[in-house]
Amino acid sequence: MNGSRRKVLQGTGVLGLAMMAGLFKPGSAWAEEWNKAAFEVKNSLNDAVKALGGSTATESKDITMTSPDIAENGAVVPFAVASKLPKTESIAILVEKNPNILAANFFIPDGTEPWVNTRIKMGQTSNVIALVKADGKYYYTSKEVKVTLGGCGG
Amino acid sequence: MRPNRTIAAALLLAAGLGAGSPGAQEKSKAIQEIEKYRAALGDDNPAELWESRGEDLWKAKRGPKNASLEACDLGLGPGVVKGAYTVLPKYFEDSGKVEDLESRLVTCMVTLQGFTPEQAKKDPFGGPGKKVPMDALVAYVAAQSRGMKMNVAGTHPKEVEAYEMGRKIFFYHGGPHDFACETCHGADDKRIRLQDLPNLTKTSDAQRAYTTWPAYRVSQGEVRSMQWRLNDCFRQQRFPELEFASPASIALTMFLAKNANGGVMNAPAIKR
Amino acid sequence: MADPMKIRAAMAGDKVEVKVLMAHEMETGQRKDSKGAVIPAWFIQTVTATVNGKTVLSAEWGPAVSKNPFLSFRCAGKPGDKVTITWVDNHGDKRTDEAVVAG
Amino acid sequence: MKKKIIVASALLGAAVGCSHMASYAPVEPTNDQVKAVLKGSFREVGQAKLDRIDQDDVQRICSAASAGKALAKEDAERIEKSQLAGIKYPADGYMGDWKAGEKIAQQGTGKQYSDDPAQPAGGNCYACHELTKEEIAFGTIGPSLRNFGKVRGFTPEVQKYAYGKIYNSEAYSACSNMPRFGHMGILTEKQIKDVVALLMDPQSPVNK
Repeated sequence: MNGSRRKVLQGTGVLGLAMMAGLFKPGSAWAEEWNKAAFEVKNSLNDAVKALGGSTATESKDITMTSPDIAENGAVVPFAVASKLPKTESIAILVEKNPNILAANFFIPDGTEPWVNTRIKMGQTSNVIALVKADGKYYYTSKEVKVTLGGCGG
Repeated sequence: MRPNRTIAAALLLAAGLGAGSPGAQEKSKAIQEIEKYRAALGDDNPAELWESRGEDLWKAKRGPKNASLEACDLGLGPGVVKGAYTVLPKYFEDSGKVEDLESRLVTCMVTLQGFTPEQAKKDPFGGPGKKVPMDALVAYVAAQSRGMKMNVAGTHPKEVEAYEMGRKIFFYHGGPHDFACETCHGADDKRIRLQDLPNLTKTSDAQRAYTTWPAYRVSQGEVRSMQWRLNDCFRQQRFPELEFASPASIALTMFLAKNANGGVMNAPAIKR
Repeated sequence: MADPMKIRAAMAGDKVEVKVLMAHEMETGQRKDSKGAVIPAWFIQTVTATVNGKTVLSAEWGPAVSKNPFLSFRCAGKPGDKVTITWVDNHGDKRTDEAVVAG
Repeated sequence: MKKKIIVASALLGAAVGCSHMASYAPVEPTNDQVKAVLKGSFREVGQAKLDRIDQDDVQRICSAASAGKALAKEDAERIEKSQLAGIKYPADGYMGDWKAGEKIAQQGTGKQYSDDPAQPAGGNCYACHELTKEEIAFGTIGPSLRNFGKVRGFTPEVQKYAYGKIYNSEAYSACSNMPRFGHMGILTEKQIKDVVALLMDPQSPVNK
């Protein structure tokens, strides 16, 4: 663990070097454009799919979303999503009752496993959707995650 | 580590040995899911970000004397960080006081780096958009005791005095709610909402609790020290504000730390 | 300036498993301060991961990703390869860090 | 329990005749000494003034009891009698609105220095008690109150008991962990009636 942990370099230095080496061209190849419209969708899965460039999404058993059914705190809810759909291109996580439904969207190039593990905020108990784009079409699975209250003063 | 008791309870229920109450099955399910939640957070602990910032701060030349903290004696001799958290709080000849890690860091910031005590104690806890040195230093120092056993001496007369004072504070009821530390932490197998409450008068629970602080609190997105833990317990006890590095805070820490002797440090942990 | 990321990269079977912890507030823009004023949104918007210069993952995030984000994924690679992670937030701040795939 | 350990180590010191150990023998600080250290270690913030460290008889006796001195029977009786005598019952019945009571039972804020004193305090019942089937995030410091009225009967006597217990738990069980919600002015008369209704209304989810 320590081996790789300690090999962290100062950010600007690396970025500067990388830029000089022509590895990164800001705003183009190295960073995706941020899809503002998709992140502004309120709470409709369909609207989110449209904002991402699709038409509709079909429920699929080839997507698995791993998370606890009950979160001890909504500020950090762990999710792992895996897709068995051929030609998986992207994996998104959506929380229906958050102010904006889309939480995160991951783009999976060839050679990378169609699996991501991350942590999401949930304002309250909600349906959570894993949305996968595979071979140009959208598929999803969903589950309810309960968010509980805690503590003695809150 | 943490789940043993609840998992055992869940297994009993699963085997049909549990109580017949209709709520029992749901209860165990809720707790099992909370255990899954805790397990999913696992070892990927943002406290590492504090640890590395703390290491940089420990070595950085700061303050009016432009000195680092590397010569600070945390109880095992100047500059010894490894294992230091396991022997604190401790009586220090140079200051003539019993000090926990945080108050000892204040002493070193004053003596080595030339800060005033007020400067060294200012902003002891971070918050949204506010990074403070103390949290990071505490995370770094505590992490260097990971895997080591708590070993607080508590034999010097001042240490004995602090322990006895801490013990009485633990049982001191006051405020509009009549709460003492003991109200929540004096009996076995209790929960507040869904959070397990360690019985801090019992060795195994005291060890389990003490050895997981400091901790990254996911509810706050911050690494919290034992000083913060006590400060916020008293807030919820409806007491006035416990002052950072105050005699009562150090006495109580002495009581809790010594009761945890033999427990294996696993901090900074990650918690709700 | 933003603190460095913590990046761990190690072989998991024939893939490289990458785990990243990033230091960022991920402020939602929904919260109010003690005086009732809205705290402006401040969050990482894009993340890019490369191995030896080739993109292995990219992501777009909203403010619903947790504070001090954690991300894990599995990509092609071998021990000694250089993993580089870059994030850019809505203020235009950037951070890039590297790690070498452990054997 | 701790008390026993301390006594044992003191005895050991004496038996071995180890003089320096005897000189380090722990001396339990007096309540006044503890109070002085606390007063010097806390600062007033918002509504939480330093007088919150001053103890009434109940708090003083119960602190000594929880620290190892067994609660004397006379003390327990004296506490229960004096506290019972101080309960002020409402003139117009014990029952309020269970829906308002449920909100009070859920709310954990109130009386902390971080709370706005202009806002009503909560009862935070769920922190310690199971109440309704729907709320799974309940604590276990106090007993389950599921089906409180159904089990005990929906009678005025039980309503009165519930009101009194919430108003001043010490009147029924000296050194109880439960706050004295009415006596200490945490909840208003109306709020306590709402919580009584949560426990005692046949339509309340507590009794469903």
